[in-house]
Amino acid sequence: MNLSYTILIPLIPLVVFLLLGIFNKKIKPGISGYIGVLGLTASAILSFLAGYQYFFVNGKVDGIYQTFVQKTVWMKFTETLQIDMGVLVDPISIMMIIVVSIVSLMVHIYSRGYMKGDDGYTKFFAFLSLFSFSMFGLVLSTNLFQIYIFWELVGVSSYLLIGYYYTKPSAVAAAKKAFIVTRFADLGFLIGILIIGYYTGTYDFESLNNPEGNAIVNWASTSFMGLSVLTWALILIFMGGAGKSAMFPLHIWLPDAMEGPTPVSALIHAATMVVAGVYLVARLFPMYYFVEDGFALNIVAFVGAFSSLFAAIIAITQTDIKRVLAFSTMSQIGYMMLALGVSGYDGHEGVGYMASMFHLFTHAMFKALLFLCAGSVIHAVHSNYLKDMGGLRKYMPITNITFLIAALAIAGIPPFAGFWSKDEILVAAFEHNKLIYYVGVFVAGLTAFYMFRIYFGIFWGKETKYEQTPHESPISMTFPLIVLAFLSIVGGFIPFSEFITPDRAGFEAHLNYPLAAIAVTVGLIGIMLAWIFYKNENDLSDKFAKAFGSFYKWTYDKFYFDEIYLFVTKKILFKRVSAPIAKFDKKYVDGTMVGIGNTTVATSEKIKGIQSGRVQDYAFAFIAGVVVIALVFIYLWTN
Amino acid sequence: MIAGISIYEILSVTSILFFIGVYGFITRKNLISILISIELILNASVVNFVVINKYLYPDMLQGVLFSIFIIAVAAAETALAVSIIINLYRQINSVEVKDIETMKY
Amino acid sequence: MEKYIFYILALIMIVFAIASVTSRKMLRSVIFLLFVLCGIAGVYFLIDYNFLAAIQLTVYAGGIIVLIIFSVLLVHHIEMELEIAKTSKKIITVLACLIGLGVFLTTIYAHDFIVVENYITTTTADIGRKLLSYEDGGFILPFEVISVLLLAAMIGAIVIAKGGKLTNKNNKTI
Amino acid sequence: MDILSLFIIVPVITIIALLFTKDLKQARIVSMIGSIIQLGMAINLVFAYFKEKEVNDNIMVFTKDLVWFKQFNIHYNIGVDGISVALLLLTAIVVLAGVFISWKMKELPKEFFISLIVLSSGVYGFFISLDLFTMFVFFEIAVIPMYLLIGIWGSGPREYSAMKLTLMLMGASAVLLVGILGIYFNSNADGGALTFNILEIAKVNIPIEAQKLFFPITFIGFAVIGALFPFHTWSPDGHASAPTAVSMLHAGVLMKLGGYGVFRVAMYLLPEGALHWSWFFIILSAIGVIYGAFSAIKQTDLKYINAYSSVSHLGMVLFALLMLNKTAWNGAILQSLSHGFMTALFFALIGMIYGRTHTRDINKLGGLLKVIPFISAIYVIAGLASLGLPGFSGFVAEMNIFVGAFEHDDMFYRVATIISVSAIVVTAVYILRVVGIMLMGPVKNPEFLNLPTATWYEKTGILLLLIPIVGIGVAPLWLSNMILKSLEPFIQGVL
Repeated sequence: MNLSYTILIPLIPLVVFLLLGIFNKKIKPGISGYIGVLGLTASAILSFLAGYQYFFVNGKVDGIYQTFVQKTVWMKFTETLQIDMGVLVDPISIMMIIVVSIVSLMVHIYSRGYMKGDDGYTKFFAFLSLFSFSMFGLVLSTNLFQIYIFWELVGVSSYLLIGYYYTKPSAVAAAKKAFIVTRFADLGFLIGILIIGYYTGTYDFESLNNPEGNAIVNWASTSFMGLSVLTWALILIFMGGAGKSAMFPLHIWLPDAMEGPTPVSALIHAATMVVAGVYLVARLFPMYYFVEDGFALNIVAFVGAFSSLFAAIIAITQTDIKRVLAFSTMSQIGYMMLALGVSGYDGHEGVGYMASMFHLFTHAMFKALLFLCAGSVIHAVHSNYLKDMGGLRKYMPITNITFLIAALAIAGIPPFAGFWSKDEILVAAFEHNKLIYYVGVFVAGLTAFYMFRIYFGIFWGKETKYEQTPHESPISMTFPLIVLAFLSIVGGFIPFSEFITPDRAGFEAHLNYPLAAIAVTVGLIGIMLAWIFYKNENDLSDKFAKAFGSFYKWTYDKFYFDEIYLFVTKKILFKRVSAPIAKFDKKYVDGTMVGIGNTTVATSEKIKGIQSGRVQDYAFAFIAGVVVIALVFIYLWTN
Repeated sequence: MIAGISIYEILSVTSILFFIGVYGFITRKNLISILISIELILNASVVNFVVINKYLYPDMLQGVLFSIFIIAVAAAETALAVSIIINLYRQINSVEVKDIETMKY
Repeated sequence: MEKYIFYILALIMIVFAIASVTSRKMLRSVIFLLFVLCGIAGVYFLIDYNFLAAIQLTVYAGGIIVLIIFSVLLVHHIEMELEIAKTSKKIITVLACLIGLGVFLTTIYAHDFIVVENYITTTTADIGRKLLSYEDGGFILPFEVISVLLLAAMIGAIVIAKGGKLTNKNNKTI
Repeated sequence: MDILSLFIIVPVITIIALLFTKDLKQARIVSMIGSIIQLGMAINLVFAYFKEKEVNDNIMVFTKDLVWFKQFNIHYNIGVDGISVALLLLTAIVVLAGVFISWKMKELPKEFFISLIVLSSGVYGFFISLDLFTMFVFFEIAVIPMYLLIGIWGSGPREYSAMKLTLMLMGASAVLLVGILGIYFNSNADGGALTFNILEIAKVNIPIEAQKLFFPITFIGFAVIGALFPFHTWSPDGHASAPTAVSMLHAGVLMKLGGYGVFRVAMYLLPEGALHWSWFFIILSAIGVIYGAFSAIKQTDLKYINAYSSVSHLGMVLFALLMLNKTAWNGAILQSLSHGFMTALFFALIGMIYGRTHTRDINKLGGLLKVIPFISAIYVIAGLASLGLPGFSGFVAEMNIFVGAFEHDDMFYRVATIISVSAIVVTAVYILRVVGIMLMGPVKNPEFLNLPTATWYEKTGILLLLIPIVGIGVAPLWLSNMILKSLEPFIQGVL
């Protein structure tokens, strides 16, 4: 089986990026859009081809899907430790390249309409291509270091795209925040990589993930503070993943990242980059599962569950629709994490893993769709805030329908995609940890509620007076909506358990009717509540907000996490660490050096007085000297 | 030989004279005064030459001859010093040490 | 008798020496010096070096003192008082001198001089012979050298003292 | 004529030619031609080195040995290995870029270029010397023009900065000289004559007591110019006052002499001393790494920010050297190269921004991305390179250092390593802070709206520096192999 051509999937966007980046000013805006779309189309076609070939032409060998690796040495550290560059094709990477190429292609097409007339049109497409390159590279990575390299690159593309409107201070701040928070998380990731490299002697996923391999079998060889060093490494790596995937408490950058253009939010901060953390855990799943009997995996589960709940609660109170979607993203990623966390390894035990990937897939579709719809709405009314919207269903029928489909999908209403994947997650949680299951169900209800809250708020509700009558977006923008809506409907019927399981053997998945019924009921209750509160204009919601009082306030202010971080960085790091260091440097370190100089000068000022030029002084010194010497020789130096 | 006077007493006197000269040389602020102090020092040492010659090696004349040379050199030195002082006075109208400290630093 | 003369001379010398280096009147200071020099000449007489005493009186008391008096009169008003050094400096100097003196005296008294008892009178002829002798231990060469030195000093003194014209010239060029 | 001596002869010829130039135009053309020839030679040397290495398996190749002071056995002894070849290439590129950046030097252009070339000749000489004393002489040749360059062509409190820089470096030289003489007088420990020849001394077993005594002296002597904490304070003031090209050369090349000297002299000749003292200097350099980064956060002057970032980055070099293993050393050399290009690029850009806006205070700047997009975009790229983004040289270097440092299985080393690693976050903070305040945001000063864009010579200078950064970052293997191979004999000396 030869899948070497998959290397082209990341390289084509790279070429496009270099082309657009270097000849930035010389390419007409319209053309650059075409170049971008064309490049991505090529990548997408290759991705589908690779998927088809991998699953259907090559198929299973010995009952499992094989891993295809093609790599070359990029950097050698020692004789054994080295960074390779290459592609690794296995079920999850195939799934990811398909997700990335679909969403990225749709966003490219959408951006041609959305960004029309913007100054940095070419630049925007260049950055999008850079991001696509990095993301493809990330998912196809063969080893930890390669994934780290592309991890950083997606980080920087995200930085560049969030800061796209660079004249807006809030966008600049958001970009900076996103980069630094994820960078902080990456610090953990990097240390984790270093630990793994040192103790296992390899960065390669293949050897690391091999259940009979050295890394997994000998995990207990060295321990630190009661845990295996590998567990520490995995926890640190998860920290990297949590940073990128906006897990609690490293989530604070994601809502702010919505300052970027909406297509960017759809691509990077909803569908692809933010799920990199999930992908990373999935990538190392055998290690997480086997090392120290899944200690690190439990952490993943609880962090995921808590983030999911936390974000869902905050999402209810936000008024900026993109922020609602951002918290919803965080909540759904938490879902994926918790699914991974409760997963087993063999056969049907691996349902959590499968469900997580499944949810990743479906979520990418409907969340991208939600963002693109939101973009379409924002495009029409020039505002992000719910209060400036209302009754838009008359003006924007396509957006209305597609948004509704996406909302139903995320709320887990059959037969939309979200229902299937969410159901599997809840099954996995139910089988492993009841507490997490209850959290999951509760979050499902909340999700349905806040989603329909904004749905009704935007498309129904009060009739807002618009300065310009809103109108439906152009075809280049609605086309992606329709495609993604279609995928959100049918995506759930893909038999994921056939293709993606931890042991790669596949299993037969069945719908668990009682659990499904509970989930759907909870979802419907959420929608009902939203209907009551927000379908028509009324003051019920305000009353409830009042009833909850300070809790509402806390939620609205995102539990003051931003403020805590600001406090830590501004007040502690800047004021208490950095400023004193700078002062210390000026005053003491430099002061010592300058002091040495000044002392020399002062001493010489003093000493030069001795050399007065008066013979008498010299004579005095001479006489005194003679006397002293005489004394010494006569009385002291006697043998 | 002075009857009843040992060499120690004479040397003590010359030592005292010598240090009086030194004191003057260091503390006085006028060139001519310094010259005077130098004369004192010179004389003290000349007396030593002579006395030691007389007391210890009476059959030799080296000490005496040296004192003659010293007196001659002192005369030459004084002549030069005085001429320098006069010249200096013409130029800067002063013979105070503090006015001619150009050798400083 | 000689003993007492010596003590008187010693007293005169020390007192006038001190007066000479502390007096604030220039001319008096010179005159005090004259007394010291005369005292020294007296010491020479006492130890029977008459020629030396004569030289002392003519060259020092007669020549050098006159020279100094001339220069004093040329550059000073007689009434002008000299500046005196700071007290602290005086004290330090006195201390240093006293310590030095102590060192000298202790050294002198610690040394055992082999004194030859004698009352030989040295004649001028002896001195002249020795001075002009060119045999071993003769002083002819230093004698010639000192004469050249005196000549050089004389010319030098004249040139330097006559330097007025040179400075005028310099002033013009400046 | 042998290929290495040319590296000194060409600058000398250039200087002589410069003496006959009349104005800026001639001076810059002459210096440009001289520097281009140098660069050509440096590139040629890389190929020649690979070719020579196939047939010649000595530690040093292209060696040449001439006695120039017989009484003390001082030789003009030259030769290169992969490390010096790489650093020579760095020097040639930075010097050429520096000439381009000084294209419009108005005051005393002739003298300026002469000083610049003198400085560069000292650096070339330092990198090719194999004789301690000759090395020291070239070291001084490189340092002294600095005083003139800052004192005459500088800005701000230039006399103060020039004085401080020169005095501190001279003080370090004095210490260094003691170290060198210490090595010299112990070079006959195994019998034989006293010698300054590095390769000869390396074979001698210098007594351990002497090593323990002279290692810290030699180390500090070199490390001061490598901005070791707490001897780094000459660097911010010096950089801030220096004219652009001088800052570039200084930070880009001259500060590398420190790391190179530490490696080639202190570590190689006094390995026992290195083992004995490494803990102490590891503490200092790890402090330097994090301390420089934190100091940079609070600065508002662009040059100060960059100077402190240099303290941090070069602290990393020393830190890596002290790890005493091949991976870390490889990282140290790579970091030297990478930092050389990066910081030179930074200073070039700062010079351009300052030349246009007449301020280096980031709070007065804003929205430059809109008015001078090329320079600003390159600044962003340089910033990203500096914070260790993959695809740029800094990443490769840092990863080598971290992996190398992690090979010590010891709590002390672990803690020091993690402290150093955490500097990557702080670096990100100060870089992005500058980018955010200065380049992004609204245009603060309406006068900035019609700033001229980059000229051809500025672009050439920038590209000269940017290409190696990206080149090393994308394809590091050839360079790293070249360095690793040259490190082989050195690491054996230490083990």
